[in-house]
Parts: sequence; structure tokens; C-alpha cells
Amino acid sequence: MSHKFTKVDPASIVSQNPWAKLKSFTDARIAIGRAGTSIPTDELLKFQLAHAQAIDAVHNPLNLQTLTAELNQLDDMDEPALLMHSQANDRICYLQRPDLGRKLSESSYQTLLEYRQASNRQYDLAIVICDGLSASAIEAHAIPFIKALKNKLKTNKADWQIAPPVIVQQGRVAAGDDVCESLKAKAVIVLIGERPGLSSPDSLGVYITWQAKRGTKDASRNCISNVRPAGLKYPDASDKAFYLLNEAFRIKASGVALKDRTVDEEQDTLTHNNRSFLLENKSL
Amino acid sequence: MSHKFTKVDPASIVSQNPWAKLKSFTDARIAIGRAGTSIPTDELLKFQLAHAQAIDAVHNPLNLQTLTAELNQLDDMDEPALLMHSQANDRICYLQRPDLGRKLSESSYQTLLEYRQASNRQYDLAIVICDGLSASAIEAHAIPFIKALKNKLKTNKADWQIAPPVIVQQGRVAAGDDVCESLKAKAVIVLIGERPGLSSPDSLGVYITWQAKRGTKDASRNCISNVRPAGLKYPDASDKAFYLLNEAFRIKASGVALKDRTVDEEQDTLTHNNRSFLLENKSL
Amino acid sequence: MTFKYKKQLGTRTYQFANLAELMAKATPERSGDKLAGLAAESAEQRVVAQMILAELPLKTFLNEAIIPYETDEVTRLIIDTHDKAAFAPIAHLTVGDFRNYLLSDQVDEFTLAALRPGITPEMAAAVSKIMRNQDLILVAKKCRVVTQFRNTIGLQNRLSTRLQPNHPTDAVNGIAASILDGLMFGNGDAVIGINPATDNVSQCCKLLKLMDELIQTYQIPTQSCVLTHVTNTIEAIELGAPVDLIFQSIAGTQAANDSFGINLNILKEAHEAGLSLNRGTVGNNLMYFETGQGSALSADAHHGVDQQTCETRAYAVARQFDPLLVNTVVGFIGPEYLFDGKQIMRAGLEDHFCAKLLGLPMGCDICYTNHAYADQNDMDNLLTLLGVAGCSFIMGIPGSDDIMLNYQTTSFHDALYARKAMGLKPAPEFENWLTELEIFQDLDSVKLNDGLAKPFLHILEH
Amino acid sequence: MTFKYKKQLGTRTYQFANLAELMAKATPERSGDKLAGLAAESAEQRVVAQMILAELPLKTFLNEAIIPYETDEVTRLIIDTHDKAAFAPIAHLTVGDFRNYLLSDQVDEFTLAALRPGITPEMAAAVSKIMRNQDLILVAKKCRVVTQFRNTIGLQNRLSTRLQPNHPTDAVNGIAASILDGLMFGNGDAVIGINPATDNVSQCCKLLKLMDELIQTYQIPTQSCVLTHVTNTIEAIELGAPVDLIFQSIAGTQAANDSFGINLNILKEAHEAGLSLNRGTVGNNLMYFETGQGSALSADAHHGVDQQTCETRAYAVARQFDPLLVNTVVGFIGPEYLFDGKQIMRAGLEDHFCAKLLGLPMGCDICYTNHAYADQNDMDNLLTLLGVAGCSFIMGIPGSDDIMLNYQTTSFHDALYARKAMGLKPAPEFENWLTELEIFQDLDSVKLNDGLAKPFLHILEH
Ligand code: B12
Ligand code: B12
Repeated sequence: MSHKFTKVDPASIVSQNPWAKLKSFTDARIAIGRAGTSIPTDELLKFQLAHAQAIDAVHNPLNLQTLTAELNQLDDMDEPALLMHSQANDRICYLQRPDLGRKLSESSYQTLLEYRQASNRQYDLAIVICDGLSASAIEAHAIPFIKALKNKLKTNKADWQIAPPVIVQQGRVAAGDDVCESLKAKAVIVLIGERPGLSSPDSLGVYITWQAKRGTKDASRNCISNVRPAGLKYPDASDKAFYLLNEAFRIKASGVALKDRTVDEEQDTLTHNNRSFLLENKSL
Repeated sequence: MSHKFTKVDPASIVSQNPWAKLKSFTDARIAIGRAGTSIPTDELLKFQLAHAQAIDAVHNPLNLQTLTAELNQLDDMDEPALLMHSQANDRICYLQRPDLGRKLSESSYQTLLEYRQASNRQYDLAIVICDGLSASAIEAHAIPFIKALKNKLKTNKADWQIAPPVIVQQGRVAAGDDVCESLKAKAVIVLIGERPGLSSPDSLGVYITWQAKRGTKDASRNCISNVRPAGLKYPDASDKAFYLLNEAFRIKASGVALKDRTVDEEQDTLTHNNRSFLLENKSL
Repeated sequence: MTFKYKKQLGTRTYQFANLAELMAKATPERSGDKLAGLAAESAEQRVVAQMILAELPLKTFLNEAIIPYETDEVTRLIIDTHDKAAFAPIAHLTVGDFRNYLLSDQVDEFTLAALRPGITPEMAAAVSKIMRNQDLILVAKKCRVVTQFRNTIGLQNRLSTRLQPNHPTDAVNGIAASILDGLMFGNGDAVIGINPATDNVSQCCKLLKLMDELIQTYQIPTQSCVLTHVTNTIEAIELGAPVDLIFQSIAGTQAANDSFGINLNILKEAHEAGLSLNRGTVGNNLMYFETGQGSALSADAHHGVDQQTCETRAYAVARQFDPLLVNTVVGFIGPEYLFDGKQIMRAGLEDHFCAKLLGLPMGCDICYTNHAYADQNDMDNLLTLLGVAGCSFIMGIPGSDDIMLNYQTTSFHDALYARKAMGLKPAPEFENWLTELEIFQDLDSVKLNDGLAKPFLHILEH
Repeated sequence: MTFKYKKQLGTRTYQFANLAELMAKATPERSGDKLAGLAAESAEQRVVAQMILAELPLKTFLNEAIIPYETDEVTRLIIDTHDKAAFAPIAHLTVGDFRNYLLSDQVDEFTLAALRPGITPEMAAAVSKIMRNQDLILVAKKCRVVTQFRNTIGLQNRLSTRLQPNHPTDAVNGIAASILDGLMFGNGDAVIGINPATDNVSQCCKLLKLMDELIQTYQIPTQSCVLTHVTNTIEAIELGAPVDLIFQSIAGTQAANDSFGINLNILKEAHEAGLSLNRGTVGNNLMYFETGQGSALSADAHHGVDQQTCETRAYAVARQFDPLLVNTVVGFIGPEYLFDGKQIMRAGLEDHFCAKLLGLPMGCDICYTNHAYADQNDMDNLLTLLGVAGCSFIMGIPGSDDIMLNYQTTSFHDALYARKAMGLKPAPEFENWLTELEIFQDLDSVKLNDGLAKPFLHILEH
């Protein structure tokens, strides 16, 4: 056979994709080439490494000290942050029992009830911070997001009465319902670590619910997702949150009934006339 | 379509195999029929039930009290049975660490050493009983097998010096090596519960090793397997053991060097001239 | 408490209060049922439940509703649309007979097509619970469900792909880059479907326009979809956006759908709105549904019914609206519901089988999250199993990594693996397009060409 | 201690003392390697080891023996039979390149056949460790290894079966009953192979005679085997018994083979004794070997080498003797070595791939024991995966239950499932026999006839 003694050319084994320059548009794993039709070895192993690391991200605990300190240093913070816990005692329980992660522990609930009684204030908004599935999302993005949002709320005509921030360890989105209920706030905004992705181990999710209480359905919430510098940036995310909060107060509802009608500005600097590079030089 | 309103005939769905009468020859799951080419529902579920039960059999603990009592009641038993333990502490450890199941615990080994010193007898044969993977195999077959074997040994010209039976909990075959070594016996015979099968949760394995000691290889053992009424019956099994022991003493070796040259009598009552039913009415 | 279902086994009597309990206990192990407190307590109990189930007449499921008719519109849908005539040929069979029948040589794609309207989700769920994985594969392979919009999905020995070009900010160029990547790898015939990061109708319209122009400019025989909430899509249609497929996540109980913010009326309204646009060229199937075991439980809306049975009930909702595509997102929700690769594989095969049996154009989002006990090898396994089973379509995403939804699904490369290993091809209309554009050197043996297809060369210019 | 292999990752430095350690840490998780204290300590460490391995030149495996040449005859065999000329085309590649190359369009069955003598077991093991399951399937599928005795094993789109009619007392009628059952289900073309319950040469001769007469009487184009110790078979040959295939379990280190009571010389002697009988009709491949991950470790003879690498070294032993059949008994030894379905599946695919790459006619005993965490569904999965991968043969046993060896392997029915689902057929000579006897109504669509084949009707008489 002719190929028997022909040296294999390593450069010929992997076919590169000529559209590699499009990588500047996205973090998606595009133009990774192919060996036959399979993912080349280096890309495969990079992926496996990212997977190994993402698994770890799920288990990293939230650095409470730093977070509380930072929250309390926010300039306009009059009441210090409150530290609560869901009914899920630890990470393993959290992963296996989402139902427990959705509820505040009895003592946490009581504490908040009493806090509200003692303070005797009527809160418009409760801010809840849950570690969720990615503590690093909270560590990286909770403070800047809250700052940006509070700045907007401050300049708002309405005089927003904001409850002290509540941190819920091992919390799911619905843990915010218990907070809203016990603090008797009109609405709640939950900041939560989204499930870590391979390329984004620290993505923040934001959920807004009007008059949340235990048992509130997801259909009654609004969601702002992928908040992080490589996703929805803080100013944009807080704009959306601000818009949704105002609308929720106006129509006294949230969720499916409340639609986001903001019009996004084009974020793609490389696109002319709102059309992608794919269509730029083409006509219909 | 014509079949649309035709009632399906349940009897036509499963094809039975016309050779069902051959089931009398074997416990194997032959002639179970087929639905298309698949195993019919009832046979499938019978199988699943047997699997569920076999899993349990692995975890059933050995009833030590009964076993010891029965051993000590064997008529010719002068020294009472000794109860030892492998280095595997429990079932889970046993399943995950076969290396530990192969060794006697330090204290067991010491006890046997001291026992040998105290008794100051020269043993020809050590009898070891390991729960192995099926305690029920031991519970059902150890005593009758030992009885049958001892009867043979008694009638033997050679005056067999037999050590007291040693029970090893959580033991593997090689645990017998430690017993043989510490008791300084010339040979060891290990009775062990074989891995439970679907149709035979209680099959006994018998392993014979000449001058076994820690580190002896499997190639130096002989094995008699499937000892149970539906398998190799006690008289046949003990015949074989008796033959192998005598040969081992004669050639001072066991294992690959020692071949079983007994000639089995035909056990198939339905076979004429040593030919199976398949060939009976056929000529070459 | 009275127990309706009983069996004596040796010295033990096993008993089950009602049909829902019996079904739950008969289900192969999975974490969601344990979470709900519904799972069998031992392997033996599970088999006993399966034995009782196998002896149950299929009729039982018409007489004993596992969720009351009065309180659940999905139950009402199931009962009210049940076709007695289609059911007649098997009305006297038990669940165990039904398994045998499905596997028997008597049953082929035509028998199955005729039976469909007579089979309820609960019957499908019940029979699947006593089937081995190989049974689920073999019978699903016999089912043929063909749907059409701008191309034909579900033909024998074809495997289509949804091109899923998600981006965390919905950036048009980012999405376009992933679309191009996918097309050059021969993906995208089921749909080019974007999950939008934001829940915003104007954004949604922008994405719809992008895809519509793309499909028209390059004459791609495929359809597009923005997987936003169905109420958003209705708004988009009102705003004149070019909507091909209408997407919605659905579940198997009214309460779960409620928590998704939908009901049968909303879906009907959406379906009609979609039909009014008349955008299909070869057919008019235009709904796209996603389902997945665990969604009802996670909304606390499962009524004590196991998650696989709930899942099959979602298929009743789906088949009411003649969808082009339905897929289970089998490992998407997480280990709380399907713990590891083994459970994901089993669930994937069950969902595919039950949906096909009920007549749905079933695909699968073969996937896992980073908090699950699963990895790429599990996905390779399930992909291969579903390929053999004749799955209608899978997802295709750059390098398996969804950078917006944060999970891993099948890559563009994976789809080509499946085509190569199992001799599958994309939808015929799309196949022609790929051939015309010379994206493949040899499509039958799945050999790609190296360069960028000619019509796209302009993007390399400046 | 000096560390030969190192990599910096962020702030951590990972290091590995030698090639054996690097290989072990790079292996996908399995219980045996944990038991041996060789497994990676974290998922990250495993990937780093894989990354270093991927960058290693293939040549490394010729220069650094993982078990010393001086003390191990298997190492000597590997090194001494290595074909430099065949290796030349890939001599300069790294392990990572090698994976890419195997997957590339440049490589087909002919390239692979030419390369074989240049590939060592360790190279095969190394590349398999960085391959996903789909890679293992795709490349194995390209390999073609065809062997012959009385029929032809290993042709494309064929799947043969070993008919395994074991009986706890070796009762002739019990065995015959299982053989008949198997033949009527179209099984038995790879071999009719009995594991004898007793280790007794005269018994062994009796069983050989039974099968020889059967094969001759009914003119079955297949071969027989009694899977006793090779030294027994040599004795049987001396006694004039009709020996077709010579069986032996083999392992990948001299010490492990030692504990099996064999070595290369004994195998050579047996091979020659078999050849001298000249009983093959279409070919002369007559050795039958079984292997399985964990056997070296369980004999404490693994020299700190991971079990998958040990396993591949057994293939060097096998290929020295031109076997007709080789199979891994992948779940047979137990959970101590392969814990659950996931590990069994992975190991099955690895073993099949590595053996095929090295040129062996590889089959698989797709099985599990009752102390393992596996069930029929796992077997269905692996069977399907191996079917797609082009596995040469599997076991066939009545109802999956081996009543003598006490474990579960594939049933006669399973083999038909595989043929049906994946369009596979038995060996062509056997296919003809099945057709002549009208055992199938339609062999291509795997439809059996109902009755007993004519030549066997006499058994129903009295
Ligand atoms: C998992 C998930 C689901 C699961 C939720 C079930 C479960 N038990 O987890 C399923 C598959 C059922 C689902 C369904 C839907 N989802 Co969803 N989902 C996600 C995902 C991937 C992860 C969420 C997460 O990690 N949460 C954090 C964990 C720690 O908290 P948790 O309390 O366990 O999570 C709860 C919420 O996430 C909630 N939830 C999930 N999706 C949605 C969507 C909305 C609008 C709301 C209010 C709540 C919600 O369900 C969980 C259980 O209560 C996100 C993407 C992302 N990157 O975050 C999209 C995401 C949140 N979902 C989205 C959408 C659009 C939907 C649907 C409305 C789709 C549809 N057209 O039907 C439906 C309906 C949701 C509902 N109203 O209940 C969008 C929201 C867009 C937006 N800005 O509003 C996201 C961002 C993805 C996307 N871009 O498409 N989803
Ligand atoms: C598991 C098994 C194996 C495994 C052992 C590895 C392991 N880690 O377990 C493997 C696949 C390597 C194996 C190999 C062989 N086995 Co084997 N094996 C068995 C099996 C199925 C179960 C044994 C068991 O449950 N033991 C009980 C457990 C609790 O104890 P254990 O200490 O863990 O088990 C040890 C022994 O079983 C030993 N062992 C296994 N097989 C054999 C065979 C012989 C002759 C000896 C002395 C020891 C031995 O290996 C284990 C580890 O040290 C039995 C069948 C049965 N129903 O028992 C056949 C069986 C014991 N093996 C048998 C044979 C013939 C062999 C081989 C000689 C085949 C061959 N031609 O090469 C080889 C070589 C064995 C050796 N000398 O090491 C025969 C023995 C027939 C006889 N009466 O002598 C049996 C009965 C099956 C059969 N009928 O074919 N075997």
C-alpha cells in the first residue's frame, strides 16, 4: 500500500475553519476546526478542563464576611445586611432537595418577622441575595449591580423604601418569597447565582416578584438573566430592573402580565444598520 | 387500513417455543418464547424479580450462631470451631476492597498462631469457611459437605489430622492461605459462597491449596465449583475433594500441576450411550 | 386506607393505594421521584409494582384518572380527545400484553399510526415502565412521525438538528457567527432556534428579522424560532414580525402550565395566530414545544404523580397542536430530577419512545448541567442510543457549550458523528441545499469540504 | 523523588513521577484503579494528566517501558515484535495528533491494517484515554479484522454470537437443550463454547465429542470450544479429542499470567497442537482468548499500572497467536474493578477499540454480576453502542442468566435485538445454514419462524 511508509503530515490532520475571525463576536466555541468530523484533541481537552472546573464552582461556598462588609459599606445603607439560611443545611442537601432551598428556615423566617415588627417600617422593596448554584456570581456581581440599581432608585420620583439586604445561604429563587412575606415588602428582587456554565461560571440571575409570598408561581415573576460583564452589563441590567420595578408598581403585578418593552440599543459595534455581518454585503 | 378495527388476539402476540419439554433437562431459561424477537413480558418481569432478590442475597449476613453450633455438633468434632475475621470490616468494605478480604485481621492471625502453639498438633488439613459473596450458600451447604468429606477421610488409610474448622467472616478464597500458614497445616480446603446467580443464590465453591501461605497464586489451587443439590451434589463434590486432597498429598502440590482425572458417571438419566437427545435418533 | 392494588410475594404483601402510586413505584429509579417521596423503597417493591401494572387492563387508564377530570384541563383534554375506535383493537389487552404486542412482528409503522389516537399518555407511560431500554429503542424505531414546514422532518434514516446559536446579550453578530458555524457543519434543518437572553418583545422581533433575512438571502430550506414566552410571540406576530415557529415550554398538569404562565387557550390562540401567517412552504406544522421530566414537580404541581407520567401528559398537550417539533430537554433541569448519566439516558429513551408512540415528532436535547453527575461520555451514549432509536432531531451548538443557558448539549460535531456512525442524513430539502453549496465533499460518507461555502465568502473580505 | 511529567495550571503545579503514573491518572474514573491507589485525585488532575499525555510523542512508549523488559515477558513480546517500518508514518506524532489522525478522513480500514504492527498496546491505551466514547466507537468502526475457521467472523455489518450453553453439572442433555435453544434463535456462529463446571479432562472430552457430533450431524458451519484451562485442552488433544478452538484466559503481565498458570510457551505449545489437527475448513484461526480489566490487579500482579493499560497488554499476547476470537468479559469480575454501568460501558468501548486497533477479532461479554451496580438497561446500552461500533461478536445465553457462572450476559434474544436495531447479520456461512433450515421467516428483517427447524423435529417425538 502506498501510504505505508509515507509520513503523516500533522498539519493536514486537523482542518481549521477559515471563519476563525468571527470569534471576536462571541465566546461560543465556534471555528474550533475538526479532525474528520470530530472535535480536535486540544479543543476537547480544553473543554474537559472547563468542565472539571465548573463542577468545582458549584461547590465553592459564599464568602459571607466580605459580602456583608461590602454591603454594609454601600454609602446609603442605613440598616445592616441580615444573614439568613434556607431549610437546606448544606450543599449536598441543597442539590438534592430544591424544595428546601426554596424556603427560609423557621428561625430565619421568625427573625425577619420580628425585625419587621421592631423596625415598624413599610418597605417597598426587599433585596435578597442567594448563593444559588454559583457563589462566585454573587461575589463578583451582587455589589456592583445593587449599587447601580440603588442609584437609579434614588433619582426616581418615588421615594423607594428599601429593606436591609437579606443574604440567604443555600437559597433558591423562591426563598425570596419568604423574605418578601415576612418583611411585608411590596415587592422583592432576588439576586441569585445561576447554574455555572463552562464559559461563564459566574453568571448572575435577577428575579423580580410583586407581593411575593410562599407558594407564588414562577409565572408571577420577571427574570433578568446573564448579568455579568461578558453578558448583560450592570448599567443595562439595572436599567431593566428599574423599568420592571416601576412597571410592577404601576400595574400592581409582575410575571407574564408584565412585559419588558424597553428598546435595546444596538450592542454590536460592528453591525451597520442593525444587520449582522452575514447580511451586510448581501441583498435579499 | 384493514387492521384498524380488528381486535388483536393476545394468544397470537407471543410465540411459544415448541421445545418447552426440554426444560426438564436444565434450569437455564430456555424456551421462554418471544414477542417479535424480544423476551415476553412475564419472563422479563420474572427475571427482574430474581435480580432484585439476588442483589439482596449479596448483603445477607452469615448466621454465625447456627453455623458454629452445627459445626460443633458434628459427631467427630473434638476441637470447637474458631471464629475469625478478614481485614474487611463490613460488607461495603468487603465489596470495594478484595485485597482486605484476602487477609486475616492481625488479631485473627495471632489467635490462630497461638492456638497452634498451645495445641501443639501437626495438622494435615485446615478447613476454612468463608461467607464470600453468598452467606446462604454457606448456611445451606457447608455442613452437609463437611460431613460427607469427613466420612471419606475417616475411612481413608491415612490418618488425617484435621484442624478445627475456621470460620472467616468477610473472607475471600485467599483468606484460607493465612489460616493454613498460621496453623501450619499441610493443606487447606476453603468453602466459600460463590457470587449469587439469578437461579442459584446459594452456590458453594470449594478451593484446595497445598501448603498455602500469604501470596500463594490462584494457579496453585484447585477448585470445585457449583456445589449444591441442583449443581454438583454433596457426594460427588466430596468425592472430588477427597480425590484432589489425596493427590495433592501424593505429588506434594496443587493447582495446575494437579489434574482431576476422575471419570464422571453419566448424570443424565435420559441419555442413552452417553449421547444427548439431540443426537439420539440421528446418525452421523 | 384501602389499597386498590395488592400482590403477595413469599411472606410479604405489597400494596399500593391507587393507580398513581402504582405507576410511581413501578418507575425505574430516579432522583426526582425520590425527592417527591414517590419512589419505590426497594428493588423488589419496584418489580412487584411492575408485575401488577403488567396485569392491568389498558382500559383502567380510561376509568381511573390519575389527576381528577374536574380540576385539570390536561386530564380533560386526554379523556375528551380519546378515540374509542382507534383503541378498539387493543381495548382488551393488559399493559403486559401491550408491550408484547408493540414488540411483535404484527406491529409496523402503519399499525402504530392507526393506534395512536387510541393511546393515552398514561398507557404509554405504563407500558414504558415495564420496558427495557432495548424495547424502548426497538418500538420507537418502528414509529414514523413526519412533519413539515419548509422541509420534512422525521423520515426514516434522517436525523435533523436544531441550530441553537445562543448569546448572553443576544448580540446580533454573536448569534450570526454561531449560525454560520452551524450551517458550515451541516446543522440547522430542524430549526434555527434562539433562546433570547432577555424577555423583550422588540429584541425578539429583531432576532426574528435577522433569521428571516438570512433564510431568504441564502435560500435555506429551514425555519426559524425565538424561544421566548408564547405570549411574547403572539405580541410579535401582532407587531408584524416574521414568525415561522411558535415556541413554548409545556408540562403535563394544568397547575404546572399555570406556573409557566400558559394554558390550552393561550396555546390555541398562538397556534391560530401562527397559522394565519401562512409562512410554511411544504407544510403547516408550526408549533415547537419543549418538555422535560421534573418540570411539574419543580413547580410543586405534580399531584403525587411520578415525573415520567407527568411528562407523557405534556405530550397530550403537544399533540393537540400538530407541532413541527417537540423535544425533551432531558438533563437540563438538573440532578434534582435526573441524578446521573444513567437516569438521563433512561429518561431520554422513555421520553422519545412515549412521544413517538403518541405520534409526536420527537427530538431530544441530550444534555447535562455542571451540577449533575454526568459528562460527555454519557451524552455520546445517549446520542448513539437515540440515533439507533430513530430520534427526529437533536440540538447543535458550537462545541457543546451553551454560553447563555449554562449547560452542555450536543455540538455540531456530535451531529456529524451520529450521521456518520449510524448512516443518518439531514432533511432531504436541507440535504439538497448542503449539496448545492458544496458544504460536503461527500454527504453520504459525511466528509466536509475545507473552505467556506461560496455564498458566504464575502464575510471573509474586509 | 523526581517528577518526569509536569504541568502548571493557574497557581497549581501538577506532577507525575513516571509514564505509568501519568497513564493511570489520565484514565477515566473506575473503581479498580481507586482500589489500587492509582486513580486521579480530582477531575482537574485527570484532565491535566490527559493534557500532558496528549503532548507526548508516540515514540515515548518505545523508550520507556512501563513494566521492565528484563522481568516481564509480555513487555519483551511487545518490544521485540514491534514493527518499525509500520510505525514510521506516525513515529513523529504525539498521542494527541494520533487521536486526530485516527479520526481524520485520511484513515480508513486499509491505513489501519497497515499501521497495526507499528502500534503497541501502550500507544493504544494512551490514545484511548483521551478519546470520548464517540471517538472509540467511530474509530473502532473503521477497523476491520476478519478471521476464519469454519466460517468468517468480523465482516462489515455482521455480528456473531458465542452460544454459551453452560450447566452446573455439565449434564450433556442440559447443555444440549441450551444449544438447541440458541440455534433456534439463530445464535452460535462465533463458537459453541461451554465453560465446564468441573476441571476434568475426561469430562472435557465428553463435551467436545457432543459438540463435534452435533456440528457434523447438522452440518453447522461453526466451531466448538470447551473453555477449560489450556493445559487440559493440550491433554485432550493428546487423548484424541475433537478440539476445534483452544481457549485460555490471558492477562497483560507475566505475573498475572503466571497466576493463571500459563505463559507464552504454554500458549505456543497449545497453538501448535491445535494447528496440527487441521480441523478448520475455511481458515486456520483457532485460538480463543478472554481478557478483562482487573485481572492483573486481582492477582496482585499489576506493577502499579492501571487496569486498562494492563488489559491492552493482554492484546499483545493474544495477537501473537492469530486468534479466531478474543473477548473482554467486561463486567464479569465485579464492581471491585468496574463499579457500575457507566464504568462497564466505558471499559467495554475502550477494550473493543484498543483490541480492534491492534488487529484483534474483538467481541465482548457484555455482562454484570449481582454484586455490581448495573442492570439489564446498562447492558442494552452497551450492546447498542458496541453494535454501532462494529463489535465482532457477543455472548448468547438462554434468558441472559448463566446458571453456572452466576452472572448475567446477553441473551439469544438480545443478539436478535442488536441485529434488528442495527441491521446486522451473522457470519455468511452461518447465515446460509439458518436460511436453509428455515429458522428465519425473513433473515434480513430478523423475523423468526414459529416451529422447530425440520432436522430437529425428531426430538419432539417420544
Ligand atoms: C432551569 C431553567 C428552567 C427550568 C426551571 C425548572 C427548574 N426546576 O429549574 C425549566 C426548563 C422548567 C424552565 C422553563 C422556562 N424558562 Co427557564 N431557565 C432555566 C435556566 C437555564 C437556569 C435557571 C437557574 O439556574 N436558576 C438559578 C437556581 C439556583 O434557582 P432556582 O430557584 O432553582 O431556579 C428557578 C428559576 O430559575 C425558575 N425559572 C426558570 N426559568 C424561568 C423563567 C422565568 C421567566 C422565570 C420568572 C423563572 C424561571 O425556575 C426555577 C425553579 O423555580 C435559566 C438560564 C440561566 N442562565 O439562568 C433559564 C431562564 C431563566 N428561563 C427562561 C425562560 C424564558 C423560560 C420559559 C418562560 C420558556 C418558555 N417560553 O416557556 C419557561 C417557563 C418558566 C416558568 N415561568 O416557570 C429565560 C428567562 C428569560 C427572561 N429574561 O425572562 C432564561 C433566562 C433562559 C432563556 N434566556 O431562555 N427554565
Ligand atoms: C470470578 C471468576 C474468575 C475471575 C477471577 C478474578 C477475580 N478477581 O475474581 C477470572 C475472570 C480472572 C477467572 C479466571 C479463571 N477462571 Co474463574 N471463575 C470466577 C467465578 C465466576 C466466580 C468466583 C467466585 O465467586 N469466587 C468467590 C469469591 C467470593 O472469592 P474470591 O476470593 O474473590 O475469588 C477468587 C477465586 O474465585 C479465584 N478463581 C477464579 N477462577 C478460578 C479458577 C481456578 C481454577 C482457581 C483455582 C481459582 C479461581 O479468583 C478469585 C480471586 O483470587 C467462578 C464461577 C463460580 N460460580 O464460582 C469461575 C471459576 C472458578 N473459574 C474457572 C476457571 C476454569 C478459570 C480459569 C482457569 C479459566 C482459564 N481457562 O483460564 C481462569 C484462571 C483462574 C486462575 N487460576 O486465576 C472455573 C473453575 C473450574 C474448576 N472446577 O476448576 C470456574 C468454576 C468457572 C468455570 N466453570 O469455568 N475466573
